[in-house]
Amino acid sequence: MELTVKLQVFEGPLDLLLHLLEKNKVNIYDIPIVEITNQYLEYIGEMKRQDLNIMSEFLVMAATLIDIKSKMLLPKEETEEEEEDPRAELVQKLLEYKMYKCMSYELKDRQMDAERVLFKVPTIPDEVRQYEEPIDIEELVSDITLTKLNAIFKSVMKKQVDKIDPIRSQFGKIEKEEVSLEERMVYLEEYAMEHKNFSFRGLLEEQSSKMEIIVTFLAILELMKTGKIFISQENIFDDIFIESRVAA
Amino acid sequence: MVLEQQEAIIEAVLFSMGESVELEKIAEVLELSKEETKKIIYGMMEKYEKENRGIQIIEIEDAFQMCTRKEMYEYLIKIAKQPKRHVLTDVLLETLSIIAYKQPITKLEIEKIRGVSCDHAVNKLVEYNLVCELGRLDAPGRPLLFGTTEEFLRSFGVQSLEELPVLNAEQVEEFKQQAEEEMHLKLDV
Amino acid sequence: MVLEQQEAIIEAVLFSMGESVELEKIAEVLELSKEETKKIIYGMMEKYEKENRGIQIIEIEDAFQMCTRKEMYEYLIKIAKQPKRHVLTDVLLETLSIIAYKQPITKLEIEKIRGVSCDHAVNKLVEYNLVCELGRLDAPGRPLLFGTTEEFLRSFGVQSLEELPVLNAEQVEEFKQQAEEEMHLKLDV
Repeated sequence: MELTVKLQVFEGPLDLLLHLLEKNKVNIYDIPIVEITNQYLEYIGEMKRQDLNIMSEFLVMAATLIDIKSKMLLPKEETEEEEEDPRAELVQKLLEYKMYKCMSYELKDRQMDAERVLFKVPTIPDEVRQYEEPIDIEELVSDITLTKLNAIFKSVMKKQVDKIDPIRSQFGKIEKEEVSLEERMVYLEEYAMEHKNFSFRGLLEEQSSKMEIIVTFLAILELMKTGKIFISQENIFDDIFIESRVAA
Repeated sequence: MVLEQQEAIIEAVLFSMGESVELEKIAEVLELSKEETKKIIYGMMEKYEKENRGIQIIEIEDAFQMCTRKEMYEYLIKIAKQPKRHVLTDVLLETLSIIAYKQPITKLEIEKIRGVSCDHAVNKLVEYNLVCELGRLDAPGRPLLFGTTEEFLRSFGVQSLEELPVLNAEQVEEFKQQAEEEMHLKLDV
Repeated sequence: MVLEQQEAIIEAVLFSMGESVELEKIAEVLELSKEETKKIIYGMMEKYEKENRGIQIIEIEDAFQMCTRKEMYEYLIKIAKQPKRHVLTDVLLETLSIIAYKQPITKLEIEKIRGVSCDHAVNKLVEYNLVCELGRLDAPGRPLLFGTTEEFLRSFGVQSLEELPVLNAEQVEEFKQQAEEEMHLKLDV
């Protein structure tokens, strides 16, 4: 029994919640919130390996459930007004979702039935086809001007800008590492032989991408380990001086 | 023009077009009013039915289309290629039923009901031509509005949106009763 | 199986196939001999003829096909001649504007901008000859590139694409600012 629950895939937090209510045979209007919340959390605990995007949706519901749970545990304030059940909103959501879920089964049945009907591709006789009138572009375009088209384009582009996630859009792209450590080490060794003494910052001025800087730094550490270069720094955050230990 | 000839014309038109033909167009060909034309077509539908013919005429919104009868399926499948139909997952069906009942609707509203993002589902439904854009909502961000297509009606065997099973307060009541019964069962045990 | 049902099956088969179907295949579906099947079809041909139906069955070598009667052509032409109400819907206009300003562009890129599948819209625009294929992008999957046609330039009264009003970096910046302001507004509430 437990195994099937584990393997079952739920379409979303509401789907999972409905499943738990059914499994526990409880009334949607009187959710035993403590019990259901525990079961819900237990389930999503087992979902760890799921996609984070999907997971976050389940976590929102978990937070809602815990919020309701804590509200219900708090002693009720002695007020004249009748307090609303903290579960009311969730109940409404569940009911609505359940209705559409129910309708989707109905649709599925109808589709299976309708599938048994076959249609026919148009077979318009050649004599008739010749009379098919071409599309009149002038009429089609009629009152649409270039200015209007431009306005439409602007509004579409604006919509796209609206949609950009302010946080994720800052992430930038992950690009394939273009410089390998080996290449850098060879380059650096030659550079060191040529320059003898040089500063780390000076070296970095030539590097363009962050990746290149990182790989160069790694190459320096590597060469230092093998004793090919010696580095010194007076104070933290100061420039690093590199000295070649390889005889020219 | 006698009825027999009018019926022959309608039959020929629906046969050769294959697709759904608007009532208005058929009426124009017959040089009759839409009401008169509709009456003739309804008469034909009845006749086809009574004669147990292999083909039938179906009504989709304000259009008519000719297709085979369901009962013929098992024979047809021996010879005809089954048209490629898209398999609708539960997610797609749920999303589709929300759109069908609440159209025109935005993605955001669908997400509110399902509690999960619906981007992928809506895009797939648009791709399958079961759902289409109906324009934009006059609200901040001007979000797209979605609704069902004629193809939706056809592939679910629904004549018009009004024909969809009703979803109302009574049904919610029914769910409630079911839930209560379930509870009583539990108490009885 | 009674004759009525056999006839219905043949009707459904010929209808749904559209093209000519070999006698042998029809016989197989009915589980009858070729001779018996032929006899039934001949009977149907006679009946269609006698009833002055809009469709008929014709024999082509050892195959049969359903088609409209010649007398019906003038009415079919009437249907074909009826002006189709082609309209540029909001969806089509938005897609067209994106293609006009961002060409050459792939369907995927259009979808990224609009957030929904654009297959249908692009196909319609191609059908209307406002948009055409420009070749393929040298990228995985070698997707098709789309751009506007000469017909597009002509009907919008543009000499060349350079004449299209440009959307520049400044404007994009402006949109960004507007979007940010809207966001702040929301946060303030």
